Amino acid sequence: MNKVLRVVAFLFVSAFLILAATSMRDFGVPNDATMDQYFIDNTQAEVGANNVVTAVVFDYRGFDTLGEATVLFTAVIAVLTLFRKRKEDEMFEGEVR
Amino acid sequence: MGGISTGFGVWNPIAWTLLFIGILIIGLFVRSRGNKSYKRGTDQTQPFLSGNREPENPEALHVRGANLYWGMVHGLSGYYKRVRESHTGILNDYVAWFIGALGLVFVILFWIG
Amino acid sequence: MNTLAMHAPVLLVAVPLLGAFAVPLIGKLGRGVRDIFIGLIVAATAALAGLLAAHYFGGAGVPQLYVLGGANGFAIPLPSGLSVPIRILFEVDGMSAFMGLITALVTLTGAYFSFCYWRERSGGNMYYSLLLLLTAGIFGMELTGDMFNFFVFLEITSIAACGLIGFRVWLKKSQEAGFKVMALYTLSGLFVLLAIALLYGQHGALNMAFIASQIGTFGVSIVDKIALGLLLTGLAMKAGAVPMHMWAPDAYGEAPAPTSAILVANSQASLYGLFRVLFTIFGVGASIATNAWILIVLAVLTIFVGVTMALVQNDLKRLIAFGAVSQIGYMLLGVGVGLVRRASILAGGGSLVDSANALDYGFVAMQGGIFHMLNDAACVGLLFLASGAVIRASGTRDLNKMGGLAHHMKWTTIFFVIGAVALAGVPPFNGFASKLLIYQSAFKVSPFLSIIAILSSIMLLAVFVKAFQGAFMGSKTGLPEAGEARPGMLIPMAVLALVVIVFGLFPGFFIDTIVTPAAKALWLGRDAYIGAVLGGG
Amino acid sequence: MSIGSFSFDVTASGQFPYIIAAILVAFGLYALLFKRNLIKMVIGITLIETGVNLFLVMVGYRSGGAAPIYTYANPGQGMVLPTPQALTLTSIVIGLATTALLLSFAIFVHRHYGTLDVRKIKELRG
Amino acid sequence: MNDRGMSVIVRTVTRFVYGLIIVFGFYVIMHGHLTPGGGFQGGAIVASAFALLLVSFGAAGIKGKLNKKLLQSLEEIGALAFLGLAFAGLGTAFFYNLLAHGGGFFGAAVPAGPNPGILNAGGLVPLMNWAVGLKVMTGIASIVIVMLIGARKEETE
Repeated sequence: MNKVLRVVAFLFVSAFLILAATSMRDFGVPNDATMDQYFIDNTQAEVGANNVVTAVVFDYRGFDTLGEATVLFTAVIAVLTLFRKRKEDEMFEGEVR
Repeated sequence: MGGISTGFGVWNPIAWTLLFIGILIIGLFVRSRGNKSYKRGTDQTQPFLSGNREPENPEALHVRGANLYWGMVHGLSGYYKRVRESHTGILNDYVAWFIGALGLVFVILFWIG
Repeated sequence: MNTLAMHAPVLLVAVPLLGAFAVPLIGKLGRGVRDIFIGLIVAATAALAGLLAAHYFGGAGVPQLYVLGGANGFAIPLPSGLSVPIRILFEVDGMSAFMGLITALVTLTGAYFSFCYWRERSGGNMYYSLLLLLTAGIFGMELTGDMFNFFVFLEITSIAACGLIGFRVWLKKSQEAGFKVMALYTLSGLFVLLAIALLYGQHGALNMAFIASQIGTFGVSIVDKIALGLLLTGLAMKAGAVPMHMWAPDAYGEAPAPTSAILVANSQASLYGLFRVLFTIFGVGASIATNAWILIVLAVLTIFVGVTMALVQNDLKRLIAFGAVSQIGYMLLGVGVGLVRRASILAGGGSLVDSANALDYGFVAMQGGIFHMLNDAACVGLLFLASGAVIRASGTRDLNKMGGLAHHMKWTTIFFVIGAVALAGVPPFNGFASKLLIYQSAFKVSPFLSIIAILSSIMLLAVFVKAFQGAFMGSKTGLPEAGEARPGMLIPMAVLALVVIVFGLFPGFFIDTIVTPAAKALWLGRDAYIGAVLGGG
Repeated sequence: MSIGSFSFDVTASGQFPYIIAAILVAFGLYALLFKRNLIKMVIGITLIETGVNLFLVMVGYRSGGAAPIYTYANPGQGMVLPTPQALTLTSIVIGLATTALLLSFAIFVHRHYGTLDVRKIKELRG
Repeated sequence: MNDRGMSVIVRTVTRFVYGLIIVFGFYVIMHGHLTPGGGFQGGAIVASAFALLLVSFGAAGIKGKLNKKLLQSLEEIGALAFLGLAFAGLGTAFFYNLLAHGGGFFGAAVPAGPNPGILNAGGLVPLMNWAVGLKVMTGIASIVIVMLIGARKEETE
C-alpha cells in the first residue's frame, strides 16, 4: 500500500478511536456496576480477603489468572527455546539457510 | 445413510463409487477386446518424442513443478504482478493492510448500517 | 450426567496445561518416559473431547454450563437476586463441541507424528510443552463463555504458536516469520482487548451471554459498533482472511510440519470466535446483513487470492499454506451466506426453526461451511504431515529440486494424493461433500459466488497437480538416497487418510450427527445460549 | 475548566481521559505504520498496550471512590470497580510476555540478517 | 557495561540493597490478600532484585550465584503448584476456594467492613499468591538472564 492510503487509513482509524472515546459514557459513572458491587460487598464474606482486587484475581476470576500464569510460562519456554543450546548436526531436511 | 440431501438435490457417495467402479469395469472390458496385433519391445511401444531420440539421462524428461502452468501465469501476468507485489515481506505493509481493512470495516459499519 | 462429563469442559483445558507444565520436569527422566507421558496426555485430551462431544450430541442439545469456582454448584451461574454472572463460565454448545473434536483430531495426529519427526532434535521438552500449551489455548478459546477469558487464551495461542514458528532458530526465515507473526498476533490481540474494554465500559460485564442480551435489549450503540469492528477485523486477521493473510503462509510454511496443522486449527478457533461474535453477541439488530456481506467479501477475496498465490509457489509447504488460506475462505463463504439468509429471515419475521428443519439454503450453507472446517482440518493436516515426510526424505523444500519420490515412498505418495484430491473437492472424498453444499446454496445468493468457488476449487486441483508433479513424479534417479517415512510417521497420516475417506463415503451420517447440531447452535441457538446463563429464554 | 466540549473535571463527568487513551493507541499505530526499525515497532506495540491498559483501568473508575481494599479503606467511602484492575494486571503481564518474546525474536533476526531495518528483512515474500 | 559489571559504587550499593528488595517482595507476596500487591507484583519485585544483581555484577559476576536450571525447575514447580491448587477444589468445581471459612488453615472468618486484616484468612488465595509469586520471580529472572547472556553473545559475535 502506498503512503497516501496508509496515512488515510491511519487517520480514519484514529478518528474512529476518538469517536469511540467521545461516545463512551461519562468518566467516573459506570453504567452497570452490579458485578463489581457484588465483589465489593461479598468479598469479605465469601473469600475472606480484605483486598478485593486480589480476591477477584485469585478467586472470582481465578481462571484468568491461571491463563495469565500460563502466558508467562509460555513466554519463558519460548524465550528459552530460542536461546537454547542445540546440537550442531541437526541441520537436515532441506533447511536451507 | 451415506447420502446427503441438500435443499436442491442428493449426493450419495456410495452410489457414485459403485457407478464409477462399474464404468471402470466396462472400460477395462472394452479395452480387453482391443486389437492385440502390436508387439512389445518394438517401436510400437516406444515413447514417441516427435521423432527425436529418447535422451539417455531420464532426468531430462522430468518436467519440474515450477515449469507447469507457466502459460497461465503468463496470461494472468498483470494480475500476478499486482498481487505478488502486494506480498512485500515488509511488516509495515502488513500492518498497513490490517489497519486499512479495519478502517474500511468501520466505514462500512457506520455508513451502510 | 456423570461427573467426568460434567467436568470435561474444564479438564479439556486443564489436562494439556498439566502436561505442558510437567513436561520440562519429566523430560529430565529421558526421552522415552517423556514421549509416553505426552502420548498419554494427548490421548486423554482427545478422549475428553470425544466424551464431551458424545455427551453433548447425544444429549438434549441445550448449552452446558460450567461455573469455575462456583460455590453453589454448576447449574446456577447467577447468585441469588442478581442478574449478572459474576464468575467465569464455560459454555458448551454444539459449535464448541464440534470445534473440540477438530482440535482433538489435529492435535492427536500432530503430536504422535512429532515423536518420530523430532527424534534427533534438540529442545524436545520445550517443543512438546509449547505444543500442549497451544492445544490448551485452542480448547480454551473454543469452550469459554467469557470475553476476557477468550482474550487470555487467544494470547496463549499466539505466544505458543510463535514459539513453535521460530523453533528452528538456525533458519533465518523462521526467525523473520516469528517476528512478523508475533507482531501481527499481538496487534490483533490488543484490538480484541480494546473491544472487550469498550464492551465492559458499556455493559459492565464480561460474560458473552450477558453482553448479548444487553445488546439485544438496548440495541447496538456506537461504542458497540466500534467494538464489533475491532473484534471482526482482529479475529478475521487471526483466521487469515485476505487482505490480512500475509502472515499465514509465513507461519504455516516456517513452522515445523506437525505444528503447521495445529496452527490451522488455531486459525479455525479464531474463526469460531468470529462466528460466536457475529451470531451470538451481535446476532440481532440492523447490522447483521452488513456483517454478513463483509464476511462474504472477505471470503471471495480469500478463496481467489489464496488459490492464485498458491499456483505460483515453488516451496512445497508455502504452496500448501496458501491452499489452506484459500480453504478458510470456503468456511467464511458458507457461514456468510448463512448469515445473510438468517438476516433476511429475521427481517421478514420468519421462523428460524422451520427454515432449519426445511433445509433452507442458508442453513444448508452453514452446514457446508461448518462441515468444511472438519474436512479442511483433516485434509490440510494430512497434507502438512505428508509434506513433512517428503521434506525430511528429500532434504529440500524446493519443488524444483525434488522429483521421483513416488519410487521411494509409496505410502506417503498415496496419502498425499488422498489429501490433495480431497481438499480440491474431487468426489467421492469429503471435500466434495462440503463444497457441494456451499456451491449450491451460495448460488441462491449470487451465481457469481458459486462460480468463483468452483473455479478456485478447480485451480486448487491444478495447484496440487503441480506439487505432485514436482515432488513425486520423475525418474528414480532424482533423489536416490530418499527412503520411505518411518512407521511412526505413516500411522498418523493413515489415521487422517482414514478420516478423510470415511467422511467422504458417509457424509450424511456425520452431517446428521455432529454438523447439524453445530449449525443449529449458531443458526437458532442464540436464545438458548443466553437463556442458559440468564434463565428464561 | 474545559477544552472545547470536553470537561477536565477528573472526579466527575466528561470523556477527556478516554480521549487520552485513544490518542496513546493512535501513537502506537503511527509507530507501527511508519517506523522502519524493529525495536521502534516493538515500542509502538507497547504504546498501544499502554493505551489499552489505561483505558481499561479508567473504565473502572467511580467518582470519589477509594481503592477496593478494606485494610486501608475509611468507613462510608465508596470503592472503585475492582474487576478492571484485575483485568489490567492480567493484560500487563501478558504484555510483558509478548514484549519479551518479540525482543528475543528481534535479537535473532539481527543475528541472522545483521540489520534491524524492516525493509531489508523480506526473505518471505511473493 | 562490560562483562565485569558496573562501577564499584553500584556493586557496593547492590550488595546492601538487593536483600532488602527481596524481603520486601516476599512481604508483598505474603500480604497479597490484605494490602495492595499480590503474587505477580511481589514476584516482579524479587525478579527486579535479581535483575539488579545481573546488571551490576555482569553476566560473569553472577555465575554460580543464580542457577538457571534451578530457576526453571522452580518455575515449573510454581506453575504446577498453582494448577494443583486449582485442581484441589475439583470436588465442587475447578478453582473452588475450599479453604475459605473452613475455620482452620487460612480459614479464619474476617469481620465485615474496614479492618486491619487477618493474615490467616482468604482460603486458597494466599497459597495461590505464593505459587504465582514463585513462578513469576523465577520466570522473569530466567527470562532476563537468558536474554542478557544471549545479547552478550550477540555483541561478542
